[in-house]
Amino acid sequence: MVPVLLDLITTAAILYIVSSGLLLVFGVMKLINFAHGGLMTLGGYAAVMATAMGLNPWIGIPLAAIFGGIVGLGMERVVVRSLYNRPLDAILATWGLSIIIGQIITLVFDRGVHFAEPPIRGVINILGEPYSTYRLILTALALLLGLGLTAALRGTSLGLSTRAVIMNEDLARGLGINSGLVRSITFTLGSGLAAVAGALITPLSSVDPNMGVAWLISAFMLVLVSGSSLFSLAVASVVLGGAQVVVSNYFGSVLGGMTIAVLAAVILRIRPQGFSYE
Amino acid sequence: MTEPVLAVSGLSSGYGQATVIRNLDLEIGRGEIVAMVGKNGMGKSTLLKSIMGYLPKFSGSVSMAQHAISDSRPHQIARLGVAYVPQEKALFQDLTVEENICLAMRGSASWDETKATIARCFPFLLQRLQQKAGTLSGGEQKMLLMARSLSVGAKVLLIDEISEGMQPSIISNLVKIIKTERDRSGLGVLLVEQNIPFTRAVSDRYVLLDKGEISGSGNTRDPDTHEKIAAHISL
Amino acid sequence: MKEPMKKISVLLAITALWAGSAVAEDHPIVLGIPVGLSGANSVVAPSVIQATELAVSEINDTGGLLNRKLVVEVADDASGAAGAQKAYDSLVFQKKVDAIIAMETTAARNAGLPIITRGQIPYIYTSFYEGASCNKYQHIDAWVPQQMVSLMVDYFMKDHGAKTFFLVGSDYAFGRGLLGDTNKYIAEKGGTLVGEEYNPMDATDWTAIVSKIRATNPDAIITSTAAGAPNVTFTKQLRSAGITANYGSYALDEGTAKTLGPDAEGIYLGGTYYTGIESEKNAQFLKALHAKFGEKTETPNELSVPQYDAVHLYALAVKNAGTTDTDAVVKALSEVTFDGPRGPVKMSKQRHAPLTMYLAQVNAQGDTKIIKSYANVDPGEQCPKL
Amino acid sequence: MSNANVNELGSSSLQRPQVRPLTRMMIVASIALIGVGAAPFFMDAYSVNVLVRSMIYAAIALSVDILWGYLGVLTFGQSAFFAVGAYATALVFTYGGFSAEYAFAALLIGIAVAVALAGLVAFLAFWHGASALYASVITLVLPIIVTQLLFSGGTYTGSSSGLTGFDTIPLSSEAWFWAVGVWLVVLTTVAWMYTRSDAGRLLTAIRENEQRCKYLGLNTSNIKAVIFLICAAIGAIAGWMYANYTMVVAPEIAGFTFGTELLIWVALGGRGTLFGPVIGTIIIDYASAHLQGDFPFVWKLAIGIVFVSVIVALPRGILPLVSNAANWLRGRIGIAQPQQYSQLQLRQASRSGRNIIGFESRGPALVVRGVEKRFGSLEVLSGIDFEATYGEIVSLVGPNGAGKTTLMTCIADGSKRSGGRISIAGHDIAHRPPEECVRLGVGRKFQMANVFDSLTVGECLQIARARLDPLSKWQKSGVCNLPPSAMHVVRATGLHSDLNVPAQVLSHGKKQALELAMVLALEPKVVLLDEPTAGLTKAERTLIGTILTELARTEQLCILLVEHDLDFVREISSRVIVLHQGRIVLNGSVDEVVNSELVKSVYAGSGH
Repeated sequence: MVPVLLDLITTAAILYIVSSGLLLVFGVMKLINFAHGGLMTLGGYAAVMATAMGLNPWIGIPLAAIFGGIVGLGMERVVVRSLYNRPLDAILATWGLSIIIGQIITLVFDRGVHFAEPPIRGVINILGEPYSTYRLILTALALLLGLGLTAALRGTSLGLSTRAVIMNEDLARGLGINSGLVRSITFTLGSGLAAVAGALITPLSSVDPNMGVAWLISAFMLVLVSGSSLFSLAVASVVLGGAQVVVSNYFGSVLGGMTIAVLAAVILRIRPQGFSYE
Repeated sequence: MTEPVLAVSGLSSGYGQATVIRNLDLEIGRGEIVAMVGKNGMGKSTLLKSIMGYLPKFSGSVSMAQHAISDSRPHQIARLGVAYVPQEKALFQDLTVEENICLAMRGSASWDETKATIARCFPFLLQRLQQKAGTLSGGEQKMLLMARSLSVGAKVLLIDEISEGMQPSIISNLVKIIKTERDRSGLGVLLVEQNIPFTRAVSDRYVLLDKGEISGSGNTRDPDTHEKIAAHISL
Repeated sequence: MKEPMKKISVLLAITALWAGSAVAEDHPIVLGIPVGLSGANSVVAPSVIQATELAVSEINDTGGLLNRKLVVEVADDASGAAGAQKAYDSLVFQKKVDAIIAMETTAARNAGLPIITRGQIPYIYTSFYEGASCNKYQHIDAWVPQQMVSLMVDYFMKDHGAKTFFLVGSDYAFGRGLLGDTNKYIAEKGGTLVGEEYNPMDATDWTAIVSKIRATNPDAIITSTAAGAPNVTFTKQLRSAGITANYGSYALDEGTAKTLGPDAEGIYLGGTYYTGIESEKNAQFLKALHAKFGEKTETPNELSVPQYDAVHLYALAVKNAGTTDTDAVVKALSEVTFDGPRGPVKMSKQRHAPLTMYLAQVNAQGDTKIIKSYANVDPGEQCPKL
Repeated sequence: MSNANVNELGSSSLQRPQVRPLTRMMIVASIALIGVGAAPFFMDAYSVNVLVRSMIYAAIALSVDILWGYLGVLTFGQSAFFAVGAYATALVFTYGGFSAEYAFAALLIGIAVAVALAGLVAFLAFWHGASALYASVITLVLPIIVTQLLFSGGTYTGSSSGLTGFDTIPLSSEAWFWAVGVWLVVLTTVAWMYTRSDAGRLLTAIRENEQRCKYLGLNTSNIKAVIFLICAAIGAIAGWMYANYTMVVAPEIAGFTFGTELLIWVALGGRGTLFGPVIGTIIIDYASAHLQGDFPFVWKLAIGIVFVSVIVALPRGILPLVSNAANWLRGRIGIAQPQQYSQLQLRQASRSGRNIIGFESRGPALVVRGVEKRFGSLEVLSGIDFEATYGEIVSLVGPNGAGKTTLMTCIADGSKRSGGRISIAGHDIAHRPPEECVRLGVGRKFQMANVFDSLTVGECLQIARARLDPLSKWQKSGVCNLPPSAMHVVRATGLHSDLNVPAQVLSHGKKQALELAMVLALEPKVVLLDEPTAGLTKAERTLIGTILTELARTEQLCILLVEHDLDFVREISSRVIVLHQGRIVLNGSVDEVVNSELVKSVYAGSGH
C-alpha cells in the first residue's frame, strides 16, 4: 500500500506542477493556452542547455523560467492579445504557436532525444520502502509552488491586482488597475511556470520536441475542473491523478491513460463548475 | 462657478447601436456637488460609465481640467483622479476591507494617510480591516465604498445611487462626510440619485435627466427643488 | 532452373547489359529510400541516409551497376502510415524507382507494401521487426524475435541465474510481438513470468508499471518499448525509483543509451550492430563513413547498417541477375551474400537472413560494450509459403 | 385574408428570387464534375493518387466546416468518426474477406457505429446549458479514447501498426479518383444547397444566438445533435473510402493531431464557406505531399505561422479574401455585382388552430404561485403570487435589482425558479426548458434587442416561424408566413421594406420591433416584454405602445411588461405590479399605484 500511496501523492504533485501555469492563465484571462505543452518543451530544452554548458542542473530551472517568460510575453503581445474576445480561436491560435515552438526547437536542435542532467538521483527509505528521491522533492516543490503562488497572489500588490482582475475586471479597471498589463504579466508568468514544469520533469521524461504535448491534455482537463482556484487544482490533481494511479495499477495502463480525460469530462457534465466551490 | 474639474460637452453614448445619452453638456466645478436626478432607464448610469470610458463615446468630448479623456481607458481615467462608485458589484466581496482599499491606491499614496482619512470619516472600518468585504452589512459596504473613494485623493467622484436601501441615519452621516471632504480637498462630485432628501441635503446643484437629455436644472437651495424633482421622478 | 531457361536469361542479361551501357549516363538505376525525415524516425534518418549514400558511392566508384550509375531518391514518410503511402506512391509511380530499400515502422511498411505490390518492384526492408511479414517482392536483412529472444533470456538465465522475469512494452505490434515470443520462450526454459505490462505508445507516465516491478522484485526486466521517448521515459522513471534488477532492452540503441547518461549504466542491449564490433569489415566501414562525411558523420546503428548492407545486397543481386528486372532481382536477392560490418548477410531463409547476434552492455560512461556474440543465428520459420 | 396581400408585402425588385445563385452553383458543380472526369488524363499516377486522398480529406474537412463554420461547434474529434468508418471496413475485410456484400455491410456498420458514438457525444456535449467550451472538450476527449481503444485492441485492431493486407474494392486509381471526386462534388453541392436553404440559415442562427433560438421554441440541442450525427456519418463514409482506397488503416487517423489538422485546413480555407475548406484541404494536402519531403520541418513551421496569422488576422480564412479581391477587381472594371441577399415575400397566415385564443380559453392566461428564486443564500424573489388574464397588459415596475427580469426568466424557463408553481394557459410549466415553454404559449422579448445580426430581417422572421412552419431543407422558399399580429408590427414599423437587409444594419428601434415581431410570430398566448422601449425615440415608443394595446385588445394576448418608463406604463397598462427587493409590494390599477405613498417611497428613496 505504501508505494501506491506515494505514487498517488507524487503523481498528483507532478500534475499540479504541470498544470499551475495553465490555471493561472485560465483564471485571469479566461483563455486556454494550448501552447502550454510547447512551453514545457522549451523548459525541457533549457535544462538540456544547462547540462550542455556544464552548469549545475538546478540552474536549468530559472533558465527555463526566463526562456518561457520571454517567449510567453512575445506571444501575448503579438498573438494572444487580439483574441481575448474569441476564446475558441485563442485555443486554435495557441495550438498553432505550439506547433511553431516545436518546429523551431526541431530546427535548432534536432528531432532526437536530448540529455539533461537530473538535479538529484537515487532513492530514500520511506516507511521501509525505497522511493525515488526526486519524486519526493517534486512533491515538496509542488507544495512550495502552491504556497508560493498563493502567497504571491495574497501578499503582493500585483497579486492583489491579479485577483481583482480575476474577480471583476471592470471594477478593477475603474479603480485604476491596468488590466491589460495584468494580463500580460499573468501570461508571462504562466508561460514561465510552464517552462519551469518542463525543466522539472526532465529527470522523468524524454526531452524531445514533443515532450510537453503529451502533458497538455491532462493539464487542460485538470484546469477545466478546477475553475480558477489554486486550491481546487490541488484537489483535482489528487483526485484525478490518484484515480489515474489506481486505475493504472489495477485495471491496466491503457485505461489509466484515459482516466483523467474521461473523469474530467464526466465531472464537468455533472457539475459544470467542477471542483471549484463557486 | 470656478473652473470645471470635469467637463462633458455634446456627449452621445450608449450600448451597441442604442443611443442612450444624447448630446449632453455638463460641467462640475471644483468643490461642487452636482446631483443628477432621473427615473430608471433614463441613462444616468450610462452617463457615468461613458465618462469612465467603459462605453464608447459616439460623439462629443469629456475633459478633466483641460485634460481630454474622451479616448482614455478606464484605468487611465481612474489614475487621473476620477473615483467611480458603481451601483452594483462595486466591492470585491471576497477580498478584505483593507485589500479593497489598497486596490484603489496608486503610486505615491501612503497607507498612513489613507488610514488617517478612514479614521476621520469611517473610524469603525479600522477595526474591520481584515474582515471580508462581503461580510459587512449593506450600509457598512456603502461606507467602505466611500472610504475607498475618498482615501485615494480623487479630484472627481462619480457615485451611482449610493443611497439606495440606506437608512436615513446613515444617509445623514454620509452627507456630512461628503461635504467635509469636499471642503477639505476641493473635490468635485457627480451623484446619480433618485432619493430626494439625500439629494437636497448633499448637493449644490441638480440636473434632471430625461431619456438621455437634460430636461431641467436648478440650485438645490431653490425653494421649488423638492416639487420639481418629485414631479420628475414620480409616476 | 532448366538449361534453356538459363540460356535465355543469360541472353536477356546480355541484352540488358548492352542496352544498359548504351544509356549508362542518362539512365541511372534509381533506389527509392522512403524515410522519416519528419516525425519520430527523423532521429535516425540522417544516419540511414548516410549509410545509403556511402554504399551507393562505393558501388559507383567500382563502375556502377550494369554500367549504369546508381542514384538515390529520398522521400519523407513522416514516420507514419499515411506519410508512407504518399512516399511510396511518389517513389513508385512518380519517380519510377527500380527498387525500394527502407527501414520503416511496421505501420508504415504495411502501408507501403500494397503500393509495392501494385508497382511490382523489389523491396528490401531493413528494420528489425516482429516477424512474419511476407510479400513476394520483399526481403528482410534485419533481425526478428526468434533471433533475439533466446539470446537475451538465455544470458539472464545462465549467466545471472535469473528465474523471475518482468516484461515491459509499448503497446504496439513490435512491442507485443516480441514480448509474446519472450513470454513463450521463458516458459519453455522453465523461468517464471511475474509481470507483462504494456503502456500506450504516447504515454509518458510509467508510475504504475514501475510500482509493479518494485512490488514483484524480478531477477530481470526485459523491455520492448518504442524507440525515442518511451524508451527514455521508462528508463528514467525505473532508475529514479532505484530499481537495480538486470535490465535488458530489445529496443534501446547505442545513441539513445548515450543521451540517457548514467541512467543507462548496466543496461543489456541485443542486436546485430554496435560500433564496437571488432572486425576488419567494420573498421573499414567506419573509416569510409568518416572519410566521406567527416565531422557530420552520424553514429551508425542497428537501422543504418542493415540499410548499408541492403544497398550492397541489391547491387550484388542486380549483378548476378544481370538485369534490374523485378522477378530476376527478387530471385537473386535470396542468393547473394554480402560480407559487411555486421558479418556475412544472406537473405536465404524464407526471405529473411541468418545473422550474427551480439549482446552488449552500457558502461558507466554511456558507451556500449559487446559482451557476447553468436554467429549465424537462424530466423526460423517466417514465410513458409514463399 | 390569408394570401391576399402577397405582392403588397413582397420585395418588388426581383420576381424570381432564388434561381440565379442556384443556377450558378449548378454551373460550378458541372464544371467541377467535368474537371474531375478529365483530370486523370492530364496527371501522372502519383498526382492522381495523392489527390484521391486529398479529396477524401476534403470531405471530412467539409463536415468540420459545417460543424464549426456554420453551427459554431469547434470539434477536435471528427477524426474519430473517420477512423470508425475506416476501421469498420478494415476489420470486416480482414476477418470476413472481401466481397461486394461485405463492402456494403462495412459501410453500414461504419456509419452505424459512428452515428451511435456521435449520439453519445452529442448527449454529453449538447445538453441544455452546456457551454461551447464544454462541447469542444468532449470532442477533444473522443479521439483520445478512440485512439486508446485502437491501441488496446492488440492484434485484433493491429494496435499501433494498424491493419493492412486486406483486399478491397478492386478499382484503379483513376476509377477511385472519379468515384471520390464525384462524391465530393455532390456532397459539397448538397451541403451548399442545405446551408443556403431556410433550414441551413438556422445553423447560423444557432451559432450566433442559441439562447434566442431556444426562446423561439426551437430545440437547439436536438438540431445540433442531428447535424453532428450527419457529420459523423460523412466522416465514416470518408473513412470507408479511405480504407478501401489505401488498403491500410492506422491509429493515427483517429487521433487528436489529425482532428486538429482538419481544423487547420478549414481555418486556412475559410470557415463557414464550404468551398474554402474543400479547396484549402486539397491544396494544402497536395502541396505537403510535394514539399514536406524536401523541407520537412520548415514546411510544418510555415503552416504553423500561416495558421496563427490567419486565426488572428483573417478569422474568416483565405477564401473570403480571394473573393473580396475578385469583387474589388470587378468593381474597378465596372462589373460589380451588388451584394446579394435573399429575396423574400411575406404572407399573412391565420393563427394555427391550437393557438387561437377563443371562448374556450377561459381562466387566467398566467398563474404565478409562491415563486421563489435564490442564488446561493441570496434571495432574489420570494412569495411571488399573481395572475394575469387574456387581453390584459400588466406592467412590472420597481427599482433596479427588484427582480423583474429574474421573474420574467422564471416564467419563460421552467428550470430557473427555486420554488413555487407557474402555469401558462392552464398548463403547469414544471421544469420545462424554454423551448417547451414556448410550446405552451410563452413568447419572450429580451431587454437588449436580441435578433440574429448576420441574418436578414426576413430570415429572422422565418426562423421565428420555424417551429410552426417547418423550414425547407434544400432551398430558399422565399416565403414567410406571419400571423396577423406579427404582420401588423412589421407593417406598422416599416420593417417590410427592410426584409432583405441584414438585421445588424437596422436602427435600434427597428431591431426592437423586429424582435417583437419574431416573438409574435410564435403565436404566443402570454407575451413577456423586457423593456421594449429602452433606447427608443419618443415617436417609436408611442408606436410600440399603440401596437401593444391593439394586440391585447384584438388578439386577446396576455402581455407582461417590464418597464422603467413610467409614462409609458401609465399610458398602456391595465394593471401594474410593483416589485421591490424581490417581493410584490403592490398589485393594482394604474391609479392606485400612482397615488400610492408606498410606491413613492420606494422610488424616491425616503426609506420604508
